[in-house]
Amino acid sequence: MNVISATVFADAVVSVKAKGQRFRHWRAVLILLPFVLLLTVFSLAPSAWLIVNSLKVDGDWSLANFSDILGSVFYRQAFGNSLWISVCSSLAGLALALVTAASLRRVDCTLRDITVAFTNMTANLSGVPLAFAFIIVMGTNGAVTLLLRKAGWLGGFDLYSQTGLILIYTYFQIPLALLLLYPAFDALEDDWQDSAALLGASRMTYWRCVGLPVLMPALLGTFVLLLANALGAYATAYALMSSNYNLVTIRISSLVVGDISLEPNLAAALSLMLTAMLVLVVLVNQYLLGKNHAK
Amino acid sequence: MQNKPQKNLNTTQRYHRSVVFTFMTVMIFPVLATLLYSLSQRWGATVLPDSLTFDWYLQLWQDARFLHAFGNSLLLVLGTLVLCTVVIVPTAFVVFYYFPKLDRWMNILILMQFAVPPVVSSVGLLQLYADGPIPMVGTPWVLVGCYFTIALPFIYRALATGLQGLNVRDLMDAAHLLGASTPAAFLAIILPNIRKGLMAALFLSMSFLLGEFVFANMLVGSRFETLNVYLYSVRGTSGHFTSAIVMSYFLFTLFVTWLASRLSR
Amino acid sequence: MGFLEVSGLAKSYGQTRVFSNINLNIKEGELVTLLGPSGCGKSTLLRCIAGLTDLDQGSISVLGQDITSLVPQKRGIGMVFQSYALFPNLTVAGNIAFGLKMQGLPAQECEQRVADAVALVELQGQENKPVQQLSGGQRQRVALARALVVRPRILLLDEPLSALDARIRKNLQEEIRRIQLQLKLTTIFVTHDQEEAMLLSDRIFLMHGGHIVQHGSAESVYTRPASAFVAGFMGSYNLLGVSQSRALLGLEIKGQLAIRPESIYLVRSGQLGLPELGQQYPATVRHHQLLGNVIRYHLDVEGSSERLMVDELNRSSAYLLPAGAAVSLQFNRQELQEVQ
Amino acid sequence: MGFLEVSGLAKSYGQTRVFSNINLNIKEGELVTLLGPSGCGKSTLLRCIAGLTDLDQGSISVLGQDITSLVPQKRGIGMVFQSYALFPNLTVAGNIAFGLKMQGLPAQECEQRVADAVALVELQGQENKPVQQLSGGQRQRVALARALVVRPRILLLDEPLSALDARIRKNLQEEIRRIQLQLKLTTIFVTHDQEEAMLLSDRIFLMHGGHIVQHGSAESVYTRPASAFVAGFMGSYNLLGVSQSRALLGLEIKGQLAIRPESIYLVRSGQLGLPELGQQYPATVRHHQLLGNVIRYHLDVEGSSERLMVDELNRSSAYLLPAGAAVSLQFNRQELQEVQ
Amino acid sequence: QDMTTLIAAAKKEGTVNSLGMPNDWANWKDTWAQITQKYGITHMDNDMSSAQEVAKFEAEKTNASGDIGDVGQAFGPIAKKKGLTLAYKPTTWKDIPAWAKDEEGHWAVAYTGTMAFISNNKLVKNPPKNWDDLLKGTYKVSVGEVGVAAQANSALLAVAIAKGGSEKNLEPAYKFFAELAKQGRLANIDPTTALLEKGEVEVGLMWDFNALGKRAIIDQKMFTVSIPLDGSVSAGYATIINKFAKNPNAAKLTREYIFSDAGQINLARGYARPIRSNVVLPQDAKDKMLPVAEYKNAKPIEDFAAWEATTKTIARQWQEQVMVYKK
Ligand SMILES: Nc1ncnc2c1ncn2[C@@H]1O[C@H](COP(=O)(O)OP(=O)(O)OP(=O)(O)O)[C@@H](O)[C@H]1O
Ligand SMILES: Nc1ncnc2c1ncn2[C@@H]1O[C@H](COP(=O)(O)OP(=O)(O)OP(=O)(O)O)[C@@H](O)[C@H]1O
Ligand SMILES: [Mg+2]
Ligand SMILES: [Mg+2]
Repeated sequence: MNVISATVFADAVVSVKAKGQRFRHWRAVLILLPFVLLLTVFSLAPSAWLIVNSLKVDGDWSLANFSDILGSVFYRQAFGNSLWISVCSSLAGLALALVTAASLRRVDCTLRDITVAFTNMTANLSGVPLAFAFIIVMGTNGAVTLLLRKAGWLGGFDLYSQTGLILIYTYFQIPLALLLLYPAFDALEDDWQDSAALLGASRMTYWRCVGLPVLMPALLGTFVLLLANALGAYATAYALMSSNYNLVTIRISSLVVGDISLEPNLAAALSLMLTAMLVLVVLVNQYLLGKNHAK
Repeated sequence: MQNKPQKNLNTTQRYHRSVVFTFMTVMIFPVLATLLYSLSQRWGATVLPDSLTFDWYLQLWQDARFLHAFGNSLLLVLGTLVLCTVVIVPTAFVVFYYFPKLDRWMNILILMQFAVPPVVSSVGLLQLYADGPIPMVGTPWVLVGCYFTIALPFIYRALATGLQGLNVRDLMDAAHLLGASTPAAFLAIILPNIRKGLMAALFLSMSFLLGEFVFANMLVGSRFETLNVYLYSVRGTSGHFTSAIVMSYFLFTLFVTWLASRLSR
Repeated sequence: MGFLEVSGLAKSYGQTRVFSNINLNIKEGELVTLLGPSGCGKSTLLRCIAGLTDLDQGSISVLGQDITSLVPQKRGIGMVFQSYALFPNLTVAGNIAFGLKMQGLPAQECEQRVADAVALVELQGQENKPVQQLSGGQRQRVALARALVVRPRILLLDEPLSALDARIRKNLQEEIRRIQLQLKLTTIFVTHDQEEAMLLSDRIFLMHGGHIVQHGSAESVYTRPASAFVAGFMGSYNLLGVSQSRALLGLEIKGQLAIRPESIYLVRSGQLGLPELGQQYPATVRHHQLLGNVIRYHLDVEGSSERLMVDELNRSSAYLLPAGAAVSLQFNRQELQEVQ
Repeated sequence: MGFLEVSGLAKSYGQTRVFSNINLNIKEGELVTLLGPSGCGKSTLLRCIAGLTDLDQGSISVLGQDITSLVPQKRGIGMVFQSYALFPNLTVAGNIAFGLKMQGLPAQECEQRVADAVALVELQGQENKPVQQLSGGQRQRVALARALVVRPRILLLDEPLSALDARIRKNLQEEIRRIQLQLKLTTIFVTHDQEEAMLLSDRIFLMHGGHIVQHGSAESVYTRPASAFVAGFMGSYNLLGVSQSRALLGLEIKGQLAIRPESIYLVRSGQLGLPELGQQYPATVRHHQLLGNVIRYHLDVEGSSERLMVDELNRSSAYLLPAGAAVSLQFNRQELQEVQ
Repeated sequence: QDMTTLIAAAKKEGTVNSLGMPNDWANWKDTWAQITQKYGITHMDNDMSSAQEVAKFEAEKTNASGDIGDVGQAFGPIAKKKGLTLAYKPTTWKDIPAWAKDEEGHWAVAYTGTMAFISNNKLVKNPPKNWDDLLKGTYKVSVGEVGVAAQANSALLAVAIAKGGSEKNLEPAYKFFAELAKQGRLANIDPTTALLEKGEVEVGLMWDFNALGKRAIIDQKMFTVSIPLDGSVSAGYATIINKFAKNPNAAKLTREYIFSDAGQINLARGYARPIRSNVVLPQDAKDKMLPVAEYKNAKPIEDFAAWEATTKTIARQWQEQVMVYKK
């Protein structure tokens, strides 16, 4: 990440010279300084620490941490679970937010304002309070669970399971997805749907052939953010299932804050791999976006 | 016959409304559950609570430690938001006005904030700043910095959206020709126009930050007790009590957001 | 019986009435323009015909067949929107092929017809460009091709040229007319530019205040406006009031007298003028404007406080009258038009 | 010595040269238009003059004083942008007062001058509206008032009317000219609409391919184009090639012959024509277009494959020539223009 | 000897900061209140896990925020090995059994807990008395954070001990829980106060002092607490003093107080079993304890080295041997 920022600012300097407005632009660069400083101290430096420490075993440089992780079924399962839950909840959150956002544009503005404000509020329901709220509603003896059980409609649903986790992740993804996605709908012009209708397209066809493709960059961008959000989420899963569900973040935290042993280096290696996974997703996203633009 | 399309319109209208209402209902369920739980004397393995009470709130709001923690949290969040505003707003402006190409990189940088979970980076921060040249751990300052990185993506994105919608170049040129210096033009023209987006992002960040726990507990803990550290430390008392805490700051954010939207109208 | 018949159309948005009792009768292959000031309801009327907006009253039929309650997909109407409404995710060819794909045409025929349409609007070589990379004029052509390729029975054009700059607009006006004549397409063209309307259309429907206030050929609407509004809207008429027209021309009128600046004859000193037009009125040139092929003189007429505009062809600078020059005016009484 | 002198201006963006060696010399109180096709560098030139873009070479001086390296704030230049660049957070009055506030004027004087400016552009009663609520034409006025209220020495207008519709555009053209004359403001007006340029300006600078290709009064540029490009850009010239012009008029030329449609005389059968113009060329009417006050005939001339356009005033429908009518044409040899 | 000088020095420091010693754990509340009242020393706690405490000591070095911490017994030697502890032997040192203290005074166990069952009376008709009852029941069993929390790991050890395993061999425990998982009765939740209160926990496994303490807070009649009769395990919690403590004397005084009669009685009132057996407990404290008879098959952890090695594998084994059967 240091490398990235270095090239970023090298870029900036080059463009300053090219434009020839050296003085004005140097002042502008100065304004960026506090930002760069804060980011370095609180984000880049710990990340650098992470990289360095992931490469150390008992004080010596080594790749053993990584080979350990890759060689372990246990950690591979953690990655698998994390990815699966994140992808599922991001897709579900995205889909629901998409449907809601599409309708939100069509309702009168009072209702719209209320919904947006409300969504804003639910965006901060996460972690322990969220897990507990779900337990009250849908836990083994939750209010809704009991009702459904009485009615005999409850299948094998268990909140304390992968399904439950996906459900609860989806819940905290929706507001974020909605808030991120909603402005993107401004790009859709009403005339398009009318135009498509006159050309013989039904509403569904319109969405399939025009609406969704146009929203694609926003959808992709939002998806990546949601994925990152879910992959890095820890408190909610932990509050619901403690460490009984095998997720990367939970493994990481148990290595640094557990009661048993302390292996910050292994944790660093795990985090780095999580980060690498995310970077990969970001790159794929950028590539897809680029392709979309080029088209 | 002419009424038929009319009816059609109404059904689409009704469809959209029902989608939004369904969304609201589903989303509000957990919130209502927490509220009800915080208001109930006892709510075991039953559909509805046994009896309602206001005791938990009374108990909570009489606890000096809670009030203190609440105060600390507010101070912290406020400080962070001020810092964010002071640092990110000029940065976003500089990016859009002078170096538009940087925006792409900024977006990547921002995404990176999501990549390292707080549990992990808190360990790094602990090692780096507990001792040594900048011993910040244990002071609220380190939290302000960490919260800055948490709020950054939301605030920057909101500002970027606002600035994109604004014809920054022409507006600045016009202001320059009318005799304004760059800082003056920024303050008088650009800032007021991105204010709305900024405010929204600030309130979103506020609710995020009020709920932050990992950094607060790991880096500062009881030396500057925040709301969630307090919540964690009294978690053994009662679920009703902790629900009351959650609802308290929930309603608080709701109130502040509402107030802000009222005032900004 | 016309090809497209619209009768008794009325539409309100809530309490505000947009128009009422609109009747149109359009022949096959005819291009009519719907002309009117901004906000008079032109777009709404077009959308009603296309079925995109539901109407409160009235009926629409094509060849005697009532289509009032048909969904837009089945009306066989093509439309070009003011914003073009091109699908930004598709290429030029993709946009044009959209309607054909919806009809489920075989790929080969589809391709052939797209190629024909591309040729028709002269966009060869641009087929695979994303539409965002096109200029305004090119976008307009794509929108036109997209509407035409499905072979609609009726083409609706909602101010398709208003977003373009003057020079491109002129080219495209001619092109639209050429294509429309070539395909013999029944077309309604909406505009608020009277020059465009005159240039293009077989007939003009002039809309104002929710009604069709006049309709007929371009020439008849231009030269015989039914009201001061139409006169003002169609050109730079000289409008004389009751007393002015009595003082100047000795004419007793009820409303206003509309005189087109090009129907007044300018007689230079030393020239004789046209004997068949009779009386000459002395006047003084105040200033002139160069309008390209025409020079517009502003003159003070003796015995009248009215300043009149008179147009002359910009034939040669040798003929230019300087400010202060004394001239005489002659009026062609047949061209004087009394309006309300 | 002119009021505003620009000499040897050159500007490139990276490798692409926008323009080079641009020289302008503008007198005090003059309104000149910078006319040219889209993308020829008009806006860039204007921005260089205002100091908003750095130039590579050349100098700019006002009244002999070099301002090349002055910051925009100190140049005393007012500018109206194509996008208007109104400050969306301020009201009409707030926008207009902005420049005065920046000068630190006392509130009372500020108010007085804003009121004057509002009156000048006839926006009384709109002072406290947010600018978003204004129509396009009103916005344009606010932008103008905002630029004028600080009493700039020079006013730059970058296509201020291109976003407006035809009718509003005409009104505002006249208004801008009125205000400019009233304030005697040295003004550069950028446009790509030649009619607008002719209507408004004392002098026209025609820009093409990074150079000023012709300049002079509207009349001289219109009637004596220096090149085929100018001829084509300024109006609907008939352009004849070497062989055509030899065959038709017996003229030996090197480039092309540009003939304005209004400079050709149409002699109806039975009429005599103008003896001073000499030879009559028989022709046949193909069709005509109504351009409002002018009717444009398209004719085939005997012994030539070229179709010529000829304009006549739309005097009376009695005079209208039907398609197929046989007529004669006369050319005013002084008005024939040889161009490259 | 120097009690007076220690008290004076501690009073001068005036404050003590603890890690992982919250009010609701083993009745630390009373101890803190009494220290404040008696010596005028103010106190703040920052609750965290044992590993976090050690990590914090290590990371903060001289900028120490915690003076004293309470960690699982296993962490005492770890902290000592890392050189993070300050040795101090309270005056009652000789009363502490040898297995429960570091010979140099770097750590000392103040109380022990024994693995117990806590059952919700409303949801569980026949509260389990021994491990086999668990397998026969129809309720769900919550173990907590296996592999992460010492308490949950000890639950596994308790099963192993009951079923013939040892610190080295947890196989019986894995088999046992796998069986529960196959029956679909292994709950994935941590039996926290809030979840017990909400009725989400039907049967939970935790230290006796935790179980009794939570029961007292929530509702005495709602739960039954018992020690598994066929075998259980006891483990101690040790205090460690930060080598870099800002208030070393106050920390020493705190340890002194914890091992005093009053301090040990406080722990007993918090349902923990004080380490000093020669303290005479008041009746109210005695009443809070479970009958001594239930403890007859409870054994302390003996082979710490083996147990430390085993715990590192638990997280993984748990996933591989137990969670795979979870439905
Ligand atoms: N969806 C709507 N809801 C309410 N009023 C509307 C709606 N659409 C249009 N109107 C109103 O109906 C009137 C006619 O609008 P319309 O768009 O048809 O005018 P127009 O003649 O096309 O104008 P323009 O030339 O500016 O396009 C306007 O006063 C407009 O404000
Ligand atoms: N900031 C810039 N960077 C690179 N190239 C630019 C920039 N601004 C303008 N150009 C290029 O310079 C040329 C001239 O642009 P300019 O905007 O001056 O044209 P214009 O004559 O004003 O056109 P229009 O009539 O469309 O406004 C164009 O080819 C344009 O692509
Ligand atoms: Mg319209
Ligand atoms: Mg331009």
